[in-house]
Amino acid sequence: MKVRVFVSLKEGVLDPQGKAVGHALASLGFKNVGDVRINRVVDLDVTAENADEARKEGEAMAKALLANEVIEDFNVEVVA
Amino acid sequence: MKVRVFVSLKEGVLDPQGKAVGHALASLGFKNVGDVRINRVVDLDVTAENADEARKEGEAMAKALLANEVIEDFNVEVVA
Amino acid sequence: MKAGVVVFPGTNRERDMAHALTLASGQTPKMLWHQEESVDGLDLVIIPGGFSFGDYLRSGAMAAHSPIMTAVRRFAEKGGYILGVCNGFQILTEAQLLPGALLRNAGMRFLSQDCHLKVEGRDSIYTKGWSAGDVFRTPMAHGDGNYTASPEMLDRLEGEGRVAFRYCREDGHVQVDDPQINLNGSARAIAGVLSENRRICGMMPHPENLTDPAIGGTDGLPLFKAIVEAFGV
Amino acid sequence: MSLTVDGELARSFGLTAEEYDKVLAIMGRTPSLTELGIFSVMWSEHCSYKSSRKHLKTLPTKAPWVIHGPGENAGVIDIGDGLAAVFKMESHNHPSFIEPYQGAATGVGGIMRDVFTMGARPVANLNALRFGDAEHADTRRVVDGVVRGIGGYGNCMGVPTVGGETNFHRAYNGNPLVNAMTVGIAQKDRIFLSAAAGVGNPVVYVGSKTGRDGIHGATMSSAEFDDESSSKRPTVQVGDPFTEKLLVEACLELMATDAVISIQDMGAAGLTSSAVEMASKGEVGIDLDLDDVPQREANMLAYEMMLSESQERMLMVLRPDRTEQARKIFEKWELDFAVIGHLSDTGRITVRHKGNVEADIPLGPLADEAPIYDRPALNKEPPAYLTPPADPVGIEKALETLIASPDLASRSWIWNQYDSTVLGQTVKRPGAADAAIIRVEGTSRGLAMTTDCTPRYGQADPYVGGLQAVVEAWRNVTATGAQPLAMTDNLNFGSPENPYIMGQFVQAIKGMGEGGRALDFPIVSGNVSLYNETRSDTGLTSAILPSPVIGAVGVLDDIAQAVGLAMPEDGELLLVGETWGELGQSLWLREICGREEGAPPRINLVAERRNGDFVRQQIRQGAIKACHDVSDGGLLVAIAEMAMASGVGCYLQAHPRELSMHAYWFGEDQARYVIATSQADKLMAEAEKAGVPIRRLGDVGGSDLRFAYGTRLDVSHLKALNNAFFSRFMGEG
Ligand SMILES: Nc1ncnc2c1ncn2[C@@H]1O[C@H](COP(=O)(O)OP(=O)(O)O)[C@@H](O)[C@H]1O
Ligand SMILES: [Mg+2]
Repeated sequence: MKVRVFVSLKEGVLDPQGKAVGHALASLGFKNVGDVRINRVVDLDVTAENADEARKEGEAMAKALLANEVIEDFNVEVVA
Repeated sequence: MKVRVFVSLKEGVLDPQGKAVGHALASLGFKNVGDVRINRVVDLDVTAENADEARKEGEAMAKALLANEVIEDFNVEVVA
Repeated sequence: MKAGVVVFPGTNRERDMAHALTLASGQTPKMLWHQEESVDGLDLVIIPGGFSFGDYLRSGAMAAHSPIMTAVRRFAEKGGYILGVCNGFQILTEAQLLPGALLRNAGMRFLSQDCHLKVEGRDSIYTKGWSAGDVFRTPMAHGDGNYTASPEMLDRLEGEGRVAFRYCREDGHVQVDDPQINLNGSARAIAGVLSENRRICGMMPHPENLTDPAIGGTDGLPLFKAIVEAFGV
Repeated sequence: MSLTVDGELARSFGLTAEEYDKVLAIMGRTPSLTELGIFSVMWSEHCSYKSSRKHLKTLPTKAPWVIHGPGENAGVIDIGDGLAAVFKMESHNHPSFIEPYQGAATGVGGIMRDVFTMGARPVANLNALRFGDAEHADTRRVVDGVVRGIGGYGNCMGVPTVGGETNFHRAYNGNPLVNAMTVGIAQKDRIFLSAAAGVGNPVVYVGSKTGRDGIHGATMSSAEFDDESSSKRPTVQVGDPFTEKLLVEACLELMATDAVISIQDMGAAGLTSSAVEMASKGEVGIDLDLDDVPQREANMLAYEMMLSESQERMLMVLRPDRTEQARKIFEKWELDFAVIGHLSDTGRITVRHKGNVEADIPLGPLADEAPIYDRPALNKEPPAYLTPPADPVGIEKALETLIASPDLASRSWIWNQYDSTVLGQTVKRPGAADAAIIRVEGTSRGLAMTTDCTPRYGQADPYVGGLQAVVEAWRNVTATGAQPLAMTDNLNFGSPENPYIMGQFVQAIKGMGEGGRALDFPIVSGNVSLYNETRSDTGLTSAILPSPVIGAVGVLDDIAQAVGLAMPEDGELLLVGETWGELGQSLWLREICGREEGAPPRINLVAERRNGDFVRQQIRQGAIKACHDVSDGGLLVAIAEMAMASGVGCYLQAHPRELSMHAYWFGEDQARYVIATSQADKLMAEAEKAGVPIRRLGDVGGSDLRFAYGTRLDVSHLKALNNAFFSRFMGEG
């Protein structure tokens, strides 16, 4: 099964990459852009009996490694 | 409007990060994990008249900066 | 003093660290491979710089979950002394042995240059080679050194005297919003922090690379001298 | 793939009709697709040196301290204490234009593999970069990616990047140069070579898995850039420095045992060239079974596996009784390890895949009958000596303009992105001295290293271009107090099929050879990069400036003797060497007058050697506190650079009457050094004894440059001008 773990910086944590990209976009002439945030998506092939189990596995992996809960939130989706 | 640009490595392009994370997950005891790919999501606030325009802006930004089309594919979604 | 230097796949400043310790103590530290399951019997565990596991995903993340870190955590719980430099600092925060996290440098570029640090932390073996307020020069070399923590945590660190080092100008002036001084954009210009019991220290710059008179100077040596003094040779 | 192998396909693989006929004759039948692939990469310019070999043979490559000259993965020289320095330079020009980050990164990865393949631990990286016009729209993208890529790979590997050079010129628009050099240290009796031996011995593959990366990279790098290169884009390879770090540690651990008989990195043309080279050098046959090759992707064809340029891989021949021990080492480092074949006595390379023989080629003819060309070479008449124009701006303004210009601006923006201190042995970091210096760990010895080339001189006169690159590299090593020992090179030129470009190539090599012989300075390794041209929409091609880049290595017995640019607080400045005021092809002429004209400065090898030997000897005796060779921008720029490096100023006497003021201060006469000393009288006397021209420049001290003409320039003002270019150019700060 395909599991997608979506990791984003917690609200309130400054995103230096997003900020730099926002700057760069503005200087390229994209004037309609406000806030930019850069997040990470981890796509995993997981062998599991069913979607529920796959999600659980994804959550465990997110907690164990894929996200740093001090600064990041995550969200797990079973895609297929 | 919220525009989400999803950037992933082209098929066949080595993903060193995904490879290392796959290894690490296996050694943490996640035995059911196969291929791992790490992708990037850029979330943007875009001022636009309508969804179509926002998508176009997102596509232009992806081409200009957010994705490296030599090795990456991208996909733009208007989220809200 | 019995010191051990942890080596992960991708660690690359272990020799530099060993060299500095040897210069300060006359003894070579033990190298600890990341798969070892015990660090018992050591006075001090050092996690040196480098790119453990390529620093892929997040700097230090994968190393923080290596087998040896279970032992290091146990060591910490028993009151052990741990120093993490650069990648070592990142690993200690990822392992939550130190508060906060290290984000990408504000300028988005790798920074390799000399910087100046103001010594602030009180009562730690890592800072007592200097007097509070002293300034010393040290190289830095990192891409993710932008320290962040919640405002409450930052206040707490300040209040408890747990900010070990701050980026400053040569004359000691600290200016958080000046990218020429606070080079990587760290919150409150923090370059190093201490644990609650002051036995764990993490810092981004590399004092170990300025300990040899033949290699640019000995500005970083007091850190190592003080450590050695604390434990005896 | 249902491609029909015929002359047309061969042409699309880069083989000419005659070359394809030769293939048919060797095979006695139509080759298979895999066989055609093997011939095409082995006979590519990149692997066969078909246009350059004849001329490379004329280079001086021997000296008592040379252990291995050209022909191995890297050159090896004796540096004393039972140790050897192992070094080479290599280009990644084309990939760095297509994808600057990955192109530069994999270039650095590739050259490090060449060095640790020989059993050396890489201890320093350098690079030589040429970018397009700073005003050109695309240059910023290339600079940004290349610098990040070099840092990204080297920093992660933990190998300090300690030096290099960077120039901008419109001739590199669309065709930047990224030349990377690595220096390693090995025990001199533990050098590993690539010649295979021992029929029946296992052929072992280690490192990363094979994917469909960069197929036909070797032929592509020998093809002119054109609009079609965009369709070739997915062939860009992604570097994995973490895996390479594991690979270097695993290889060095293995090499400490006696398991390795021969070893070869998989660089350009991957498995094909490594297997063919190992077997042909050892005069044995080689049987490969591709089913056992670690693969990253499903359903790869034999053709694809043989031509893949996936990075971070090595091929080795091991002692059979040590194979399990070796496997354990690679397992410890979590790297793939697979026996993929064995050596045979057939003299052929045989490739099996899924039970079929996909290739079966006699190695002798594959190597011996490789095409070799004596391409027609024509020379342009070198330009006449310049009649110097009048000074339109005055020397103060000219100095300000020059040090702020792209080619002379401070490169700290670049080197601050490279870890230059890791390993803890860096004595002179980037910008501190004319050559970088690292300590040889565990000794008091130092290695001095530099890369040099002045392409604008070569454009005017390719012979002088080749010669001057050699003497400048020699001078830069000398200016630290080190003894220059040997060179590596990277010859970047346009298409050898253009007789004028072939002429540039031949002349440059002639100049390099001349310089190397006169200075006892052999060339022990190198790389050739041809077809550096861009074709515009209108079909016109334009070539880069001829760029024979030299990398040099020297030795210092005691690092405590090393000197750099920074002047002490007081003392005197002296100029060693003679000044005629040569403004032809000078930066002054280009930046102040907007002209690129005239003959480049003359080179007198006797003076070079005499002046250099004198300076080195005086440094070693402790008589010189700071030293800088005079090159781009001339005397006043050299002095300003010393002042900026130290924050200390000086008083400068007037120019000699027989020269015009600007010719004296900005002429680029060769064989000169500015030195700071507190023993001026003694030095003057000794120079006279040695027949070395020397003159007093002025007194060190203060915080500005004070001219005898009454004007002054503040050093901090100069520094600000010097530092402004890169951040402005990159739109930062
Ligand atoms: N310009 C040159 N000057 C001297 N030696 C050269 C030059 N070009 C190539 N060589 C030598 O030819 C050999 C093959 O080089 P190359 O094909 O670049 O090696 P690799 O297969 O490692 O890429 C090496 O020993 C190299 O040092
Ligand atoms: Mg090689």
